[in-house]
Amino acid sequence: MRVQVRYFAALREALALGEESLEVPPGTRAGDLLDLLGARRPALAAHRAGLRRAVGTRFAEPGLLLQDGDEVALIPPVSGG
Amino acid sequence: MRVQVRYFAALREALALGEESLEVPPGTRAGDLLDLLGARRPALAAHRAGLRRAVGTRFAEPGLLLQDGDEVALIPPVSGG
Amino acid sequence: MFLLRHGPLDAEALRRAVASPEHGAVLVFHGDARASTAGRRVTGLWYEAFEPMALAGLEELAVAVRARHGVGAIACAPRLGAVPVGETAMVLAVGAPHREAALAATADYIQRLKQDVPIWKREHFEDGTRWVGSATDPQARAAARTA
Amino acid sequence: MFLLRHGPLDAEALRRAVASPEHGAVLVFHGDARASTAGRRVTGLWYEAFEPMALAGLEELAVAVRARHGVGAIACAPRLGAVPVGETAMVLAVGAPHREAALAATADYIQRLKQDVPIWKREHFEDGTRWVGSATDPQARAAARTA
Repeated sequence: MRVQVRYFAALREALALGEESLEVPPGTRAGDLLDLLGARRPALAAHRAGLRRAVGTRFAEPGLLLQDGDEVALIPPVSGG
Repeated sequence: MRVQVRYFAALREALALGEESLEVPPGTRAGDLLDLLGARRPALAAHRAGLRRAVGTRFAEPGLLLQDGDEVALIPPVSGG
Repeated sequence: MFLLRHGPLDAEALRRAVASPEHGAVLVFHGDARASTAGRRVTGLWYEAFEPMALAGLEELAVAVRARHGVGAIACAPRLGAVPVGETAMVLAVGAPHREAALAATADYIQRLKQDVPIWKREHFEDGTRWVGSATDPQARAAARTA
Repeated sequence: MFLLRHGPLDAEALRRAVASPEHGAVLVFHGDARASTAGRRVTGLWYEAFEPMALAGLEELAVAVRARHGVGAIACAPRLGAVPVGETAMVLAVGAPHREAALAATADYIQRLKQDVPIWKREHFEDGTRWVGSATDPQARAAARTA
């Protein structure tokens, strides 16, 4: 199945990428994404501290099962307006 | 000596008077004024609770010695804007 | 900027008076005339001040509150005379480097203003009026007894 | 009223959105771009948001803060894109029957906003930029170590 991954702020700049489509195995959970991405996006490693995930427009626990077509945002520490 | 006494808000309405000139003996203190006024202004009695005095534009302790020409304001409880 | 004026207040002028490139937080408090108080319908408010003493008090209070909370600027404009329900009776603007100080200074300033600045409020009801806090006001006496 | 907009904010529109005859206290907080931070001269700010999530977050936060503090209305407009020094980066307006609730709700809303709403701030200096709070920002790492 495929999910769309979005990057913001410092992370977007580090990767020079706003979003990408990713093929993941069925049964993938939100918390597995970083490891799946790690190999092709080594710049992610420096941004893992404080990184949260959102599915759709809500923060997601690491255990949340992803579904085909989900939009997953990686949320670096926010500063909130 | 003479002092000018000013009344505000509920007290002004109770006395139907905004200010008056009062002859007081030398040595009169701010705290003596209500007693000196009491005989001619019986409506004052109901307003003594919480009443403060100002001389010029500052709150005055009861012990403050009045001087000829002082303007003394009787300040009912305020509600401050 | 400290003003005692009849008629509508200009909150934006007060905001500008306390804004600065060093102030990350500007808080503008509006005290508005409510349509009811203690379950009683209010038809309007009336404010009276001992004006020279009130103006001096607003400024002195600002000096004290700025020093205590480390805020940079305070401006305040209580409105005098009639204030219709829904309109603003008082604007207080506070500018500070950070929001915590601006919030604390705002709370402190308003509390002292209501204790120590000679401004009086008369509430108008459908069936009468009262001077808020007056020694002859039944609500104020009840509050004093239970305090 | 919850808005994410590029360009100057209309604080008066937010004030009107939360004012009502039942609200004796209307507090309008302006978060302004400061000329310095931690002793370093700032030349400007830049804000980025995950917009649909940020808008949903502003509204959810308002529901929670209104319930907790008993305030009647909250409106918030963070500004996106470039914010020059001295201009307003965020307006929050809170309307409540009394000032204590308005002040507490304002403090609470801003604190949660800075934790849980996906908006990011980049500070521009004469010699570089930083994303505030970023894992690769030296100041953020130092703060995390000493926290």
